[in-house]
This record gives sequence, structure tokens and C-alpha cells, in this order.
Amino acid sequence: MGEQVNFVQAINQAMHDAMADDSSVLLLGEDVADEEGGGVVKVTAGLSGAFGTDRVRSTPITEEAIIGAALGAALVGKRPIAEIMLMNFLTVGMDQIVNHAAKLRFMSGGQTHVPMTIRTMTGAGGGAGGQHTDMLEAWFAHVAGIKVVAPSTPADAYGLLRSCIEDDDPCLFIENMPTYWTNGDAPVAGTRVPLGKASVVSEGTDVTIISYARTMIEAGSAVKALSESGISAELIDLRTIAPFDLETILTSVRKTKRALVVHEAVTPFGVGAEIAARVSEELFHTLAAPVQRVGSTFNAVPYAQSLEEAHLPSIQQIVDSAKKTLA
Amino acid sequence: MGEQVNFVQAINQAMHDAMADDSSVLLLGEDVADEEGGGVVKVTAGLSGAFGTDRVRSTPITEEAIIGAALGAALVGKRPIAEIMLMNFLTVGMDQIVNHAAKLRFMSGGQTHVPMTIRTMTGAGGGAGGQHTDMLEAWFAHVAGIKVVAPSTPADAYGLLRSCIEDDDPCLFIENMPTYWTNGDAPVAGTRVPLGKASVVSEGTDVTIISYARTMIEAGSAVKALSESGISAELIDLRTIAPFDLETILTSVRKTKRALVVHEAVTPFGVGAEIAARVSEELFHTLAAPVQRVGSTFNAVPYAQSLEEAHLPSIQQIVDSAKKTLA
Amino acid sequence: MTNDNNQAQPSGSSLIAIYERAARIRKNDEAFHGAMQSGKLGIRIYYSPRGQEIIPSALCDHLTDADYLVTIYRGVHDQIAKGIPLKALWAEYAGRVTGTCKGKGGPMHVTHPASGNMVTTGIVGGSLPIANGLALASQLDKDQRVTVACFGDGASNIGAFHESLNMASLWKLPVIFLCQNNLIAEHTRFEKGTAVARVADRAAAYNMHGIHVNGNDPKAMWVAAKEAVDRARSGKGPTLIEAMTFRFMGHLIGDPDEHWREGEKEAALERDPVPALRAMLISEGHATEDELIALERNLDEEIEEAMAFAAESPKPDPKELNLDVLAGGAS
Amino acid sequence: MTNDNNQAQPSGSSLIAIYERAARIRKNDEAFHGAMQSGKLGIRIYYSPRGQEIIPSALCDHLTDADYLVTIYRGVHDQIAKGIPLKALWAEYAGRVTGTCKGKGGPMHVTHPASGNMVTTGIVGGSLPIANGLALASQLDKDQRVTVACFGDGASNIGAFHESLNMASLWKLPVIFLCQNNLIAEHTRFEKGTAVARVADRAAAYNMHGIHVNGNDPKAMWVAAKEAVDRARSGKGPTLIEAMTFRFMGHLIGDPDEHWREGEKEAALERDPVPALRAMLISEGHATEDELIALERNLDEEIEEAMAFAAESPKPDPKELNLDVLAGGAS
Ligand SMILES: Cc1ncc(C[n+]2csc(CCOP(=O)(O)OP(=O)(O)O)c2C)c(N)n1
Ligand SMILES: Cc1ncc(C[n+]2csc(CCOP(=O)(O)OP(=O)(O)O)c2C)c(N)n1
Ligand SMILES: [Mg+2]
Ligand SMILES: [Mg+2]
Repeated sequence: MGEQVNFVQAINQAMHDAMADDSSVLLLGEDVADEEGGGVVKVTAGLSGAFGTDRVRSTPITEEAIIGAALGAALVGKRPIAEIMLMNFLTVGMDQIVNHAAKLRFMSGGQTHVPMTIRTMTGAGGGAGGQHTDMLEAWFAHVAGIKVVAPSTPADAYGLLRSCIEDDDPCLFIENMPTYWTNGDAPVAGTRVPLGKASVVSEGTDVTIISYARTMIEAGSAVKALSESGISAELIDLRTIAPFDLETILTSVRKTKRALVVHEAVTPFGVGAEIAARVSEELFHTLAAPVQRVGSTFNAVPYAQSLEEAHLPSIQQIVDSAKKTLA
Repeated sequence: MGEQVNFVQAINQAMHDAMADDSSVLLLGEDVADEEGGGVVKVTAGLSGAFGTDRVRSTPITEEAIIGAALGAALVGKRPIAEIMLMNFLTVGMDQIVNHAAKLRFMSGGQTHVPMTIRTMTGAGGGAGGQHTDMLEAWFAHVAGIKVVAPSTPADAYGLLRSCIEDDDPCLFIENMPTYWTNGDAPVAGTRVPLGKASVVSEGTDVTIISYARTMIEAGSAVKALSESGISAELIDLRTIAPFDLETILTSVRKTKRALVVHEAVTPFGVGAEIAARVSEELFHTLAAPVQRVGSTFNAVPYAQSLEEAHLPSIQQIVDSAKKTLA
Repeated sequence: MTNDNNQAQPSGSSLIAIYERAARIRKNDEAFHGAMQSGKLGIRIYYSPRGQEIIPSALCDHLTDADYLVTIYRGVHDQIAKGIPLKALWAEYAGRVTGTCKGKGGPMHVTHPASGNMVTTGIVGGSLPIANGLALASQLDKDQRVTVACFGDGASNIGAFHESLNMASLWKLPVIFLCQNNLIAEHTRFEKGTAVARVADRAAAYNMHGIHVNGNDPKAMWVAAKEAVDRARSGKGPTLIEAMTFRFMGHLIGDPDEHWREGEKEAALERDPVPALRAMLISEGHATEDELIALERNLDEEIEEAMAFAAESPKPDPKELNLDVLAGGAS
Repeated sequence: MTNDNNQAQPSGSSLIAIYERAARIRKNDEAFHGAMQSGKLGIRIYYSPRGQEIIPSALCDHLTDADYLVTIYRGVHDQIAKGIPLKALWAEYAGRVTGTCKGKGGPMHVTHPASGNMVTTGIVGGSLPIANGLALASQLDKDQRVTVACFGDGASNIGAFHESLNMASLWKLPVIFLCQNNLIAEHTRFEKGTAVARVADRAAAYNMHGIHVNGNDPKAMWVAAKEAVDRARSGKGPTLIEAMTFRFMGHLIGDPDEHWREGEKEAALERDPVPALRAMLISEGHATEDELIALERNLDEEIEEAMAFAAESPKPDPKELNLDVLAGGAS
């Protein structure tokens, strides 16, 4: 096993390398500069020291102004990274993201564009309660003009974030807080992971499990558990949620004839709905069983550990749903 | 043909009757009082005259404060109607809606609840461009704790709005502006249309078309066009988008074995995805063809009429997609 | 604007009542810290109000259970001063079904309408728009209630602050915007995030009455709160109070609390308001050492009982996930 | 704060340049109204700036194409003053592929970076946060550009105003917040939506320089704009300008414009700023009647050509829907 790093290190390195390579890369967000601790969980530690507080700016607690400032600078040659501490706080800046950042290229007839990356963290499991850990990626996937990315390994976090920063359109980069300190193979410095390309994490023949972000862990454990009961599951990490890599999914499901989508977001009207709808349409005559979906229960994230655990998708649920496609 | 009224009249009457029946019903919004014209398109005309400017208040242009004020009053016995002029402006108040209104019942363990109705209008076709006519209902359907309603006839607008106002949970009531002045049968005063119940608008045997709001018009025309080519389509008006009436849909599709979902919202990650996913799962062995979806093209709403018309779902697209299920 | 000194001053019994509230908050804070270190109750997150005890303790001398409070994640001092029962509070922190919110809300969303604790939010700025709505209901019903919205100095920069103060002033709502200025927002110092020297001066931008006060001075805070409460009850409209204070224990448990400059924290701790009030009660002859010891012993017992209650209480059953989402959940 | 009278005053040629801009705006407005009545160009929506012509006409005497402007739906006066070519403007209003935005944006989203027209928004308050970002880029690049964010009086109450002014002041951004106070927001009178008598007084809440000026007085507006532009260019930071004006043609075409009280509109129209400036140019001897007639004839021709250009231009092909959504759309 080669060098290991966690997500915090990989994301920090990606920003560091991007800022070193391109002086137009900026970072704006609450507490991001070292004088403010280098981020509430130190993801941006050292960046203001290395690149100065002109380029790495701690902001007031004003998400709409943070995103607007990043957007405006992006219109005239900068490649800003706007850090919105937690995904639920995007609700405060939705106008700038949806009505402006995502639409300006189209509404200007291509005269302007917004090469901005919004980094945000989220994810349940820590007892933060109902307003700090929602998974809202489906909202942004429903908006034309913005890309949505969610890594599940430190190396992908590095390579996808580098690609987002260099992308000429607004990208929403979603980081999972509970797994921030989980180790994985270190990225090769400079590597880019292309946007819009899923990865087949483990090959299988009986059922395709499609997931992304934090639930790749549960899905991976489910794949092991399934193999023990003789079921060969293929596991796909979407990595980019919008635009998503339909081709890789279809290629896999053509082989397995069965599909299961797993995500932390609540199931109804989630990302799994679009994937299930597309797969069901494209492979209507191929599918041997209905596409299954596993997500969190449809309620606010509860505080009590007994409830939070029951709310989140479990390995057992994934295993059972996979088996259901084979029944 | 009995008495006819348009949406503006029906919605105005629903608010009038609700305020007359229950003194706890309030109305807050920009320009809603008569001194400010009784609403930008006169939907609230006469209400401040009838019930006073204490209960019918024109507000500053501050959507977050409008929704928050309605929410707070709802916590202590009022049944406020918050008018957010256009759906895109909900982006300014998302925090109060999603992090607060939708979650307070759950987060308080049922000690408090928010019987608030948010009325908003939207809908493309008038050349308002990219920031004034989005259909964002899928966002709210993805949030637990809030109901989403969208009428397609004046009578349903009356009956559904009465039900929303009397509902003990937050409801988002979506009004279509381009069809505001379209006539339909007058509601019987006092009628309630239950939330969560779809209506089978026309019966058919070959294919089920599921739609709601503005595109019920195009869908209705498509049903006629199809019957001329000998195809008998059943048309379902969802009326309530969340929680939606799965049973009525499944009953119909069990009969027709084919389904098509039509809405004005852009197709990817839209309401049609959830319906297609559920129908494909529940009726996997019944469906004779893949569920089809028709929505707007995946881009911001364009200004030029030539583009706006091409962007919106057309009768022809609906007809073609219905025929595709029969091919 | 500062206080006008001709105003009524707190009586000895008021000062003792303020101390009792502040001591309850402080002892409860110590007990929460203890419980989190031992880990036995399973409290998962906690934002300590240490340093800010006096502000709500003085405020609540002017409020009854009928008055409304909307506070924030760092709001346990406000909740306790407002009279939330400690048993249900501890059970909520411990994630038990006997908690104020059945364990569903947790520390950031503690709610207890019976004591006027209407909403606790984890969103910066989220408390202000809701407070306007509570005050609007009171204004319509002429029920003489006062609504208090608590928030921090950092929150005075977010849009919700601006929209809420503008609306409250236009409508003369019976609401008090209580900015607890501890000079720090998570890890960002006040002057780095707020472009004005005094938050209270922002009241002028809304033609609103503003008060800048040392929130850790029980007499000054009592006077400031009285002025604002009297204004609200008598229909004179909203007030913005900026109560200066300290944050002694970092942003949340586990935070290294590194923002202090050389010597700042030591100087602040010398002015730790709860011991200061205790000394004042004795030096001014409002209470004897023995009386205070008795009072404190009762508080210790009250907290012991609350801890025990939480420890014995059952955890919520997973079926609770389907309840309280929408009406009709059998709950 | 009001202007300091020792400041430089506009020269005769500046006043003539201001008049030329204002007359172009006014004549263009008349032509838009005509085109909408006849319906032949297919202009679908229009927010008339009549009454507000002088504000950007005086402002732009201090700006170059390199400076940035972010304006709103009611922004055609700002765009024309900033130098947007009328042909592309008319083609955009007419929904033609030769329009500034290929007909995709339309009146509420006119964009033309070459003349510094960076963003036009239909969202109240949306212009201010973006302006900060443009100014931030200029500050980092030390390119001496000034960014101006236009918005209305109603917008001064929304959260984005507050967040943006606070950030601009903290960071000393080279930005001007230009509130065009026409005393009306859609159908709500200024005092009904704004809790302060003067928007400019809100600058104090951000420790920012604020100027209250009669925007319809070309000399006073020129002086106010110069002060703000000089401050921004010289690194002294942002300024909030409240320019008092009128809205003569309702919120948008078709609006009955009923908000005026008895006699108000007549009184305002007597002070219609464009004819007033024209009279001043002659009475003060800056220009002769003949010179102005010649100037105006040129404007008429310019507008005629723009109309003709739009009328002859093709409509965008539906395949444009897939272009400019994301990069790589072959466009
Ligand atoms: C809209 C929003 N943005 C960011 C956060 C993250 N956050 C939580 S507390 C906090 C600091 C708030 O400081 P202040 O308002 O002074 O209150 P204090 O914590 O000092 O009591 C921040 C940034 C949040 N909860 N909500
Ligand atoms: C966030 C938001 N809320 C509401 C509207 C609807 N709206 C458009 S213009 C307007 C009035 C704005 O008044 P003001 O800011 O004074 O600008 P003016 O139109 O007078 O130039 C309103 C309420 C909007 N566009 N955006
Ligand atoms: Mg603080
Ligand atoms: Mg105005």
C-alpha cells in the first residue's frame, strides 16, 4: 500500500497546487485564512500563508455576498473557489447560484461565463441535527449550467477539484465531513480526474450498484457481503452527478441486467430517481428486475444517534435491495 | 356551460372566503394591499379593503423576511399566506422554507408546526427571460415536511388553495401566470379539493399521460390529437406534486400498460424522474413500454419567442412520445 | 445610544434572581462539560455560553413564560434563563425520547413552547425573521407579549438581519433584537467581519431605537432590557440591543479557541461576570454567603436530578422517523 | 452627507456630453414605446427609465469602457450611457440572433462586456454581490477600474444590499453602489417599504461614505459621481450614492402607474430633467439651439438605423438552445 492521505489533506493539496499553478485562482470563505484557523476543520490551513490574504480571504458570514463576489471575479478572468462551510448554508445563496452563476453564460449568449467552484461540506452521522448535514445535490443537478461533483476517495477529491477549478463553468464540489479524516491512496500531484466520467470500482456480473460520495463506503461493504453469498456486484462511483456518465452505467447494466442506486440523500425526487428513470427507459428490454433505490428516510436529519443511524442507508439495506433484484 | 371564472378570480375568491371563514388567515406579500394595486396582476385585489391592512399587508421586497414572518405567525395560531411574487424569488428565501418551515415540526418533536401557505406564480411563455419563469417544484418535493401543489383549472385552484390554507403543514402553492386569465368552470364556493389526490381528467385505455399545471393544456390537446389517430389516452392531473397520488397513477397504468409524464420543468432530475422511477419499479412486469418523459429543454428560459417556444414542451412532442410507447 | 441613568434600577431581589439564573446556566455548563468528557450520556454536540450568562439572566427578569424567545445553537443560556425545565433539556441533549423534542432536534434545535422557547436555529441569522412573525401575531392579537430574537455579532452582517430590522421598524413590531456581541464569530474576530464599530449603531439605518450595553454588567443589562421590553409592550416598537460579552469556551466543544490575542483571555476572565455578580450581592448586602451557598446547593441538586433523568430515559424508537414529518403522524 | 461645494464642476462640454447621453436615452425610450405599440419588432417586455436619464448620463462622464457596470431590468438608461451599441441593443430587445446576447437574454439580461456592461439582472438586489466580485478582481489586478452597481430604492431593503455593503467596506473595494431612488418599488411607495428617510444614511451602518444627491440635477450628480469615482480609483474604497429621481412611465409597459398622489406626477413632470438640461445648455450658453437640433438629428438617425438593423436581423435558430449552456457548446 502506497502513501496514504485523508480528504482534508487531498483537498488542501489540490487548492495549494491550483493556486501555485495559476495566479487567477482565489479562495473566499468563512474562516479560511490562517489567522482564522485555516478553516473550521483546517481544510484550507496554510493557503493564506503560502499565497497571501489577498488571494485567500476570510469573509463575513454572508453566503450570498461570498458567492456573488466569487461570481463577479470569475466574470473577468479569476477562477475563484467559494467555500460555503456547510451545504445547508447554500440556501442563503441560492439566488446567486441558480439565477446568476448557472445562467449568465446562456443569458449573455456566451459573452460571459463563470469559472467558479463552490466547495461545500455536508453529510450526516455526527449528531449535528436537522440543519447541518443535508444532501441537496439533486437541486443543482436540476439546474442547467452548473456541474455537480462529489468525490468518494482522497485521490478523486484531488483530481476532481483540480478539474472543477479549471473548468470554465460553475461547479459545485461536495465534500463529506464525517469521512474527512479517512485515509486513501495519495493522489499523484497534478493528476486531473475528468468531470462527467464515472469509475467502475469493482467489476461484477450479477447486479450493478451505482453510488457516489459517502455511501460508496456502505456500497463497498455491501459488495463484499454479497460476494460472500455468491453474488457478484459491479460497483460504479458516479463522481460527477451532473452531467452524469450514463454510458458507463448502461454498459454495466447491459451486462448485469440489474441496477441499484444508493445515496445518502433522501430517496424521493433524489438523484436516484433520474438514474433509475434513465436506466429503466434505455434498458427496458434488458432489465431483469426493476431498478432499486436506497437513500435516507424521508425526514429531517434527526439528532439522537439511535434515529440518525436508522435514518441513513445501511449496508444491510443495500444488500437486501441488491438481492431483491435477483429474487 | 355554467358560470366561468379565470384563475385570478378563483384564487382571489379562495383567499377571500378563507379570510372570511377564519380570522387567523393573513396575507403577506409585495404589493398585495389595494393601496399598492392589490397585487401586480390584481390577484389579491379587494382583500385589504375587505379584511383590513392588518391582515393583508404589503411588504418590503424581502422574501426571507416575508417567509420568516409568515412562519413565525404560523407557529402561534395564525394561518398566513405568504405571496412570493415569482417562483425564482423563492431562491432568496430558501433558508426559511427548507431549513426552518419544513423541519420545525420534526425538529421540535411535534411541539410546533407551521400551517403556512406560500403562493407563488411562474411559467414561461411571456418573454420574461431566464430569471422569472422557472419551474422549481422538484426542489421542494425533495424536502420532507412541505407539500407542493399546482392546480390546472380555476376550480381546482380554488379548492386546493382552500385545502392548503387549512392544512397544518407548510404548503407551496404554484400558480401559472401565462394562463391566469384562462376561463374554466367556476368553483362551488366552499369546496375543498383534497391534497394528495390526483384527478383522472379523461379516461383512456392505451396510454396514461400524467401531468400537472400549465402543461395539462398541451396534454389535453395531445389526448384529442391522439384520439383522432385512434389512440385512447387516459389523462391524469396530479394536482398535488408532493406527496403525489401514486395509487391513482398505478391504477391507470395497470390498465393502459403505458405511461408518459409531461411537465414544464426541465426534464433532468425533474418531477417526471420520480414518477417514472416509481412506475417503472412498481409495474415492472406490467409495463408494455418504457415510461416516457416530456419537459422543457435543459437550459435557462430564453427570451426570443422563437427560442422560448422551442424550449417549452409542445403538443407534438407529447403526441410523439405517447405514440412511442405504442410503437 | 447608551442608557439613560434616571431609569429604574434592579432591586436586590431582582439581582438575586439574576444570579440564580446565571448560576444555573454556569453550573449546567460545567455539568455538560463533565458529561461530555465522561461521554456517558452521549451528548453529541455543545456550544458553551460561558461568559454570556448575565445577558439572558437580566433580560428574563422582565419576561414571563408567555413572552417568546427565538435563539440560536449557542442558546442554552437563553433557554435556561427563560425557564426551560432542565430534565427535558438534558434528555434532549442526551438524545432521549423524554427530551423537549423527543431527541429529534438536539442541542441546536431545543424547543419548549410552554416556557416560551419557540425556536432554536442552527442557521446564522435564522432567528430574526421568525421573531418578526411571532411579534406580528402578538401585535394582531394585542396580547402584550414581547418577542426576543437572540443572535451573535457575526449574524449582524447577514441579509436576514437587515430584512428583519427593516420590516420590524416599518410595522412597529413588539420585538427585541438582542445581539450578544462576544467579539468573535466562529474564528473570525468582530472587526474582521463587521464593518461598523458598534452593531447598535446599525439601528439608525432602520430608524430604530438602538442600545449598546455591557451585557456582563447585570445592572446595566437589566436597565437596557427593561427599556426595550417596556417599549415593545407599550407599542413603541422594536429595539436593537447590542450586549457586549465574552465567549470563554471556544466556538464549540473541541475548539482550541485560539482567536484570543496575548493577555486578552486572562483579562476577560478576570471580569468573569457570574463570580462578579456573586461578590456584588454580598458586598452590597443583598445576600449572605450562607444564602448563596444554599441557593447553589439547590441548583446542584436540580442539575443532578436532570442528569439522572436523562440517563434513565429511553432512546427514541426508529419508528419516530416517520412521526412529526407531516400532520397525522400518530404523535 | 451632501456634496462639498468646493469640488470641481462639470465643464460646458461635459454638460453637452451628459445631454447627448440623456437625449439618446430619452429618444431611444420613445422609439421603444413606439415599436411596442406598433408591435412590429416583437419586443416582449420593457421597463422604461424615463425620468432617470440624467443619473447614468452624468456618472458616465467619469467612466470609460474599461469600467464595469452591473445594472437591473430597469437599466437601459445605464447601458446606453455606458456606451452599448444601439444596433445590438435593439436586436436583443427584438429577440434577434444579432442581439448583444443572441436574443437569449432579452431586456432584463442585456450584456455587453466591450462597453463594460457586465451583467443585467432581473432579481432585486442581485446586482450588488456581483459588483463586489468585479471590484475585487480590479483590486487584485490593480487595474484602476471602477465598478458601479445600479439598483433601486426598494432594493436597499433586501439582504443582498446589506451583505454587499458590509463586505465592500471591509475590503475597501473600488465599487460604487448607485441607488436610483425614484420613490417607488413596483407599486409600493418608498416610505412604505424603507424604514429610513434617506437610503444614503445607511452607509453609516457600514462605515462607508454616503452621498444623497438630486440625481436629476446634472451638475450635482456629476459632482457626486466624480467624488465616488475618484475615491474608488484612488483606493479610498466604496461609496453609496442615493440619487433622487422619478419614474415617469410606470413599472413596466402596460402598468397603469397609479401610485402617484394628487398632483405629484404633474409637479414631477414639470421638472422632467432632460428638457431642463437642454434649456440650461442654451441659457448658460454652452450650446445653441441649432447645435442641439443637429445633435438630436444625429441621435434620431442612430436610432432609426438600430431599429432597421433589428428588423432585418434573423431570429435565433432553435439549435441555439443547446449552445452557451456549458462550455464546449460550439459557439
Ligand atoms: C448561514 C450560516 N452560515 C454559516 C454558519 C456556520 N456558523 C455557525 S456559528 C458561526 C459564527 C456565528 O458567530 P456569531 O453570530 O457572532 O455568534 P456566536 O457563535 O459568537 O454566538 C458560523 C459562521 C451557519 N450556522 N449559518
Ligand atoms: C428578489 C426579487 N423580489 C421581487 C422582485 C419583483 N420586482 C421586480 S422590480 C420590483 C421593484 C423594485 O423597486 P426598486 O428597487 O425601487 O427599483 P425600480 O423598479 O424602482 O427601479 C420588484 C418587487 C424581483 N425582481 N426580485
Ligand atoms: Mg460572536
Ligand atoms: Mg424604485
